[in-house]
Amino acid sequence: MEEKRSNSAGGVGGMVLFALIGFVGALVVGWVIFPKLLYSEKTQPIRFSHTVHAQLGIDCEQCHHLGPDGRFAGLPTTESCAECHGEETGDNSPNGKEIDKFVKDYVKTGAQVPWLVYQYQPDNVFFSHAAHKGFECTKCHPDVAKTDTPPTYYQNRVSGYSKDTMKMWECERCHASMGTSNACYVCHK
Amino acid sequence: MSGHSKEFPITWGMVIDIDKCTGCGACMASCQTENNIEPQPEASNKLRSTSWMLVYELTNDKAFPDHDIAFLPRPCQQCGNPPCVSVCPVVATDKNEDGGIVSQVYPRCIGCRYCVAACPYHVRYFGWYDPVWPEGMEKTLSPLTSVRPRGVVEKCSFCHHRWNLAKDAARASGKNPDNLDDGAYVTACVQNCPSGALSFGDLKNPKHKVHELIKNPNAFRLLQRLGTNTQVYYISRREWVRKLGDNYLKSE
Amino acid sequence: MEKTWYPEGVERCGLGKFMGWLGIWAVVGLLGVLSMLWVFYRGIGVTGLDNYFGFGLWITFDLAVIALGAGAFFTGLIRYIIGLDELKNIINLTVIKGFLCYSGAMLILSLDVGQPLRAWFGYWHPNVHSMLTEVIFCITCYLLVLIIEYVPLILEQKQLNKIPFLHNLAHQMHVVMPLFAGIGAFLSTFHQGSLGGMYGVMFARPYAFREGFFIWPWTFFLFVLSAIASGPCLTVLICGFMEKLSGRKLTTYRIKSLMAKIGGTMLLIYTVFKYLDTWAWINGVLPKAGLTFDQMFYGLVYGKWLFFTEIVLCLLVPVVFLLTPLRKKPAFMYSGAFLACVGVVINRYVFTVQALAQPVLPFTKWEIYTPNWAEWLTSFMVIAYGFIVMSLSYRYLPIFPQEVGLNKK
Amino acid sequence: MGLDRRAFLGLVAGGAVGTMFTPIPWKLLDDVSIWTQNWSWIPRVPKGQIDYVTTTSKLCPAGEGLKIMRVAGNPISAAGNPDHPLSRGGVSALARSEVYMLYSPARVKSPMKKSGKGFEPITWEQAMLEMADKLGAAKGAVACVSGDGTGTVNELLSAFVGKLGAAGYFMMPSEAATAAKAVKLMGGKGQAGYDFENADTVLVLGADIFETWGTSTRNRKAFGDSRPVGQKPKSDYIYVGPTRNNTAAVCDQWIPAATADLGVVALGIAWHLLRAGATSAAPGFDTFKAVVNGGFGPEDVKRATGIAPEVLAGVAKALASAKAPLVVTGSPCGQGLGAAPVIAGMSLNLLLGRVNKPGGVYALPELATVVPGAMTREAMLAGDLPAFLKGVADGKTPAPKALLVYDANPAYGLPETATMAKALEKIPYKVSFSSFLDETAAMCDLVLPNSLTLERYDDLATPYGSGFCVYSLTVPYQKPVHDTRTTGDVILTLARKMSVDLKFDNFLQVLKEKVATLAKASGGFVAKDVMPWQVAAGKPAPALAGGDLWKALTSGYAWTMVGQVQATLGFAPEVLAKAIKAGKAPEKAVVLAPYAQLRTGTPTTGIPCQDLTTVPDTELIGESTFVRLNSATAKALGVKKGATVKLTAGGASCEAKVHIFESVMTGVVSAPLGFGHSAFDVFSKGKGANYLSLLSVVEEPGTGLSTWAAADVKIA
Repeated sequence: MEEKRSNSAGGVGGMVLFALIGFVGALVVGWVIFPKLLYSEKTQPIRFSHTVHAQLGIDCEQCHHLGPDGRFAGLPTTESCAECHGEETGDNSPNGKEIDKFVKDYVKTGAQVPWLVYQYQPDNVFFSHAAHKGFECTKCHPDVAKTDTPPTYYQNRVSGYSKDTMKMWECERCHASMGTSNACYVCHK
Repeated sequence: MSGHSKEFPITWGMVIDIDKCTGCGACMASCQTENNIEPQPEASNKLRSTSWMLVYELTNDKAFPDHDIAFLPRPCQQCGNPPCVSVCPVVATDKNEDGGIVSQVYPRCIGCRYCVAACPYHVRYFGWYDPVWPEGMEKTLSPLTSVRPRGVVEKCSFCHHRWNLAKDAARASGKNPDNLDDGAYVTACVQNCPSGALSFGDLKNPKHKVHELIKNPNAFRLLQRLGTNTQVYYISRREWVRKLGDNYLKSE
Repeated sequence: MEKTWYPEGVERCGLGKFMGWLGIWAVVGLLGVLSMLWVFYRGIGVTGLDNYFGFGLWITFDLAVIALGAGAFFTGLIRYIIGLDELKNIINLTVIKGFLCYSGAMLILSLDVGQPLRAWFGYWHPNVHSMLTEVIFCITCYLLVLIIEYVPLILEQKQLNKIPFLHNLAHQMHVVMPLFAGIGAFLSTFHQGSLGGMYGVMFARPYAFREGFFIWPWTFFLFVLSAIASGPCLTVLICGFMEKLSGRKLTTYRIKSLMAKIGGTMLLIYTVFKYLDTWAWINGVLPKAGLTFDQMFYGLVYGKWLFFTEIVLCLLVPVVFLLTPLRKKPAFMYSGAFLACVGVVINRYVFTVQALAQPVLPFTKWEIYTPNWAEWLTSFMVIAYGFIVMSLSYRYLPIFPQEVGLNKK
Repeated sequence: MGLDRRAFLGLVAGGAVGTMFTPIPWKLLDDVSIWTQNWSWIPRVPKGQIDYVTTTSKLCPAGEGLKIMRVAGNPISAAGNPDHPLSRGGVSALARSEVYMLYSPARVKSPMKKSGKGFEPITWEQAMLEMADKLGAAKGAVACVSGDGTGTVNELLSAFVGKLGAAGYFMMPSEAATAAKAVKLMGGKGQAGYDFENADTVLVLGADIFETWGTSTRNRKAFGDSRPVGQKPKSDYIYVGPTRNNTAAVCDQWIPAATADLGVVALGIAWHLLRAGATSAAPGFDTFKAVVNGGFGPEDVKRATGIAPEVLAGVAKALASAKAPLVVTGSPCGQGLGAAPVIAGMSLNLLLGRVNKPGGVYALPELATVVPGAMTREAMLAGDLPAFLKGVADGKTPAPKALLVYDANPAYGLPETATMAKALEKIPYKVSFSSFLDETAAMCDLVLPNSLTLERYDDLATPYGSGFCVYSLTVPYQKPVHDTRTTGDVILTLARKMSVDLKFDNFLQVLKEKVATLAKASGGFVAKDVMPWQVAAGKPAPALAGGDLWKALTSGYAWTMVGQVQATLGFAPEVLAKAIKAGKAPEKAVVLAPYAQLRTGTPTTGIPCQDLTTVPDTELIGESTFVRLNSATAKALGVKKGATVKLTAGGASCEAKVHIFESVMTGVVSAPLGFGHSAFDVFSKGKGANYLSLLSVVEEPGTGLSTWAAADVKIA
């Protein structure tokens, strides 16, 4: 034992040094590597360009609107997209190809596009868009209107949620500041 | 300790006319699908099956031909002073909302079942297993109630998601979501009861008919002497039925 | 080789025999582990619990084990705080017993909770009004205290103690032990009480409900008293059992007798309050709820015999056995201690199960609860775990300071 | 610089401490708990816009209009349609099942052909070819059993079978058939309709009007309306029957009487009414009076039924003094009652002058048929299936060469189940159109699954019990979940293949023609703001708006008509004299009095999985069903609560557990129907016993009708 000690980097001092290395190493792993490992990256099934549509003068509400019962219709259905994109264009530009992909894979098959929604709340949350009508959409949603390529979707490998899913404390903070009730059943179902 | 009742400006309540209940089970069947409770092959075993709404058969305990029966549908009584809320270690159940509905938040619940033990009405159910639907039937799940994993406690919520819907509808049509018309928000059991035995509304709103009904001399509540101060009222013209709503000493 | 690990100057049975003994318990433990894994995999549905009996054998087991494990904090309190130095000869045993009881209880609790991965919500989202929150706080903290108390014992193992660092650590830990004994006593008193409080606050369950003092129902105090009465009794029983098993004297009869006397004294105090409480329950709580004493009992499993066994056979009788000269006779001392322990188990059982079985709604009926294999096997697993750890501790750790002296040939 | 133990310890300790200052433990702790609310094996709920569409229940015999909630176009749940006169927002547990039953594990997922003991899936084309071949060979001896009492598909089936050469067209036994027979024997015409909405005193003889009898949901709505919550009831309901069943539980009075004595009780009441001066111009009154006075005096009735004279006098008084009394007769178990008790009950309506009056009984006209060669409902109801099958089993009647089974499960849902199964075995070629793999389908050579309510066009015309003519449509809102087809279409395709002319190309055309015929009928209107009972009570009927009746009907509204066929109803005293005798109550063993409830489904649906929850533990536990008897009966039999007993009758036996229930007459054992399936799925199969099998078919004297509503049983 005595011999070993003399071989080492100098007793307690070495221990402290290594402790420091361990400490810093852990910080690096925890703050830099871990977050990268925690999320998987996903891209949208169709590279939908909001800018193109916005430039055509299409209002957000034309596709994302409240239903008559005050419930949010969410994303447009394949059928409503097909009102404009019913047929393949044969256009060889990147946008044209993407449209043709959409027509071929979804319009022709009648399937709905499995869009990845950055903000979806879990099933146990009841979110009313009607109750939040007064706010700008971008208060909570990423401002996709200015994106040509939809942002990457980060999925938490453990919880399965989108990285952008609003956490409860964020909802609560705003409710508190607005004087709105934070009772459980205001949001949970 | 027994604590005290909070007051809420809106107090949703149910009035159940026992004399009109035929015990058919439409309320229970309505509840099961409204609230995404899985079909249970051993559902008649009441000790293990989940039924937020449960119809009890009451008898006057006399022999034929003096025997009489009545059916008592039992949703969560939404106590004003809930025995279950104060015991929850993690605030998974609470009574803190306008409307006075005792909430149960599944993602918070740790499944200790202390609330199950505390509730004398047996309205609280535990998820003994993960819920399973026959293949494809999950397509008929209601979007308005979340599916619970195993290991958490669940109970009748007065279909509070329907309240949220009604508030949304009121907002969409420019009405006041905090002053709903009578009938704008009713639970699934109330809606579907063919006999009209169940009424629902804001007990404090004079425009709602339950406001008057609870003042009926034949109205009573379950286990009132325990101080639970429930928001579910029962009505029966039969004295023996009313007497079964609580425990009484021989001298009383 | 293995012998060099024994504490200084003691004899132990052969290794083969010891391994055989451990093997038996390992089999029991293994069965328990398998059923535990099954419970984690499938859910609590595999038990005999149901919507009427959300609490059953597991909770009864936890409460009983925690009450009986109370010997640790109470003995520690008397030894370190009050300063009854004699108890140093048995304190180690009580610490290990306490550790086993609490860690075992935690194990069972993690099974009993429907969503064990969320158990930490008790800290992060606590409901300060819930007695259970207090229990969660205190039990986990107290388990830490017990670990801190147990660690120096391990470090005192002959071979480990040769390492200067560990030797010093053990020494330092011993120095601060009174502090931990104090913290332990505080925590333990509180959660013993809160466990009782858990039942006492159920105001819609007349079987369990009790009026009380400030925020604490009477059951709070009764549970504390019954725990500190039965805890020392179990220590005595364990010590006696170990002596019987090993054929060696581990402490003097005087120490055991002292422990039994402490237990008996507490039992007497408990008895007085329990009788007062029962009287108040029969004449206060029950009539207020519109119920009678007779309505609290049903059939054989929920019969009055349980009630009388608990409050006569397991209170009055052991008080006499433990506090009169009868205690001098081992038969009386041990049977007194045993009855006291049985009494506390019955008490925890009826508060857990009978309180739930008793139909409060007039149109419901008594339901019977039968624990099934999943609950039994996991409970036995904890017992097996206790036997194994206790056996190892006895074999390799210097638990009993008097052992060497008492067994000189 | 080597990594010795100390350094290693330092590294680990530093790392551990450092980790505590990173998100790793805390984020993972949080994410793991979030994971527990997001387990991949727990189904997600659907997302999308919610909307509501309307249709009509075909699974539930009460015929409720339904309001279907959909999410993103997919049906989610069924509720009552407030605009439909047979629902008014109410729904039975069975009708509530319409959506999830789409995914019932018991569904037949494609056409199937018998292969050995099991089935093998085949294509529709193969199935059609085979069937055309087999039916072609069976020409002249093709029989059909239908369980759909209200659908126009019966017209297609009967015309098809008729043109192939019918060996018989039979409806599954129902209250409707019994009532039709009674009306016929009384010289009347049309379907008896009961105007509960306008009645103020209702005497119910046996009929479980709030469960299985007729338009039970509508009946309950009417009952509920006459009893505003918290107020004095505006109606008086009296129930006569062997048990205080769900109907009797809410009635103001229950008069215990054995099922076999219902006719005696009716005539006993008639005696009191006659004494009080009741009279009638209806044919046969004098003879009727003589029959009643001759054998149904208070003492006779008391001797036969045990009912005290003052009880019946009280009932007679209540009826006579009421503004709008109504007498309803039916079987406590929804089937098997003779026509004579119905005639006896109807004669009370005659005595009280309640025929074709608001709040009374209407003789409702049948809606015109549209398929050439189709049978009328009256003609279909005349068939006596149990008698026919019994004849086949005994070899007295030649077995048909082929049998088509539509919406029916005769292998389970008939009395003397063993005999009926034997008869079915004798039929060489059987085809079932069942949506579910029921007991009968399991015996068939070919199963051609019908699409379910939400997957098909269909219709509902005046279910028995309705107080008015009513017609509503079933509209598909879901692509067939499995490879199923609407049977109406299948029959039309088959007919074309076999060169049988049925005029139509597809079933939708048939329905459109039916609706077009209705649009032409006078007096009909779409029930929206004005309901038919209001019209009966005097409110003017609105005109049939616009003429686009199809559109109104596909929007969930019902076409209704208040009217009656002109035919004089007589007392049929000679039938009563033969069939009803107030003898001395024989010293019987014990009488089995079954009861049925919608929550256990119908023989064709099995127990809907979610409705199993509504079954109490005093009816079913594990694999045992309970029979109910009162403590006096139990004592006499020496059986105890919870004991397992064997019920034996007519050569068959069933097991049961004993439930002591004091609201059963002494000497009666009450048993639930709807259990004891040997087919369907885990929610039905093997649950309890089918007590129908204990009931023997007996021919009713004077009417010749098969009856089986009660049977003597041995219990041990």
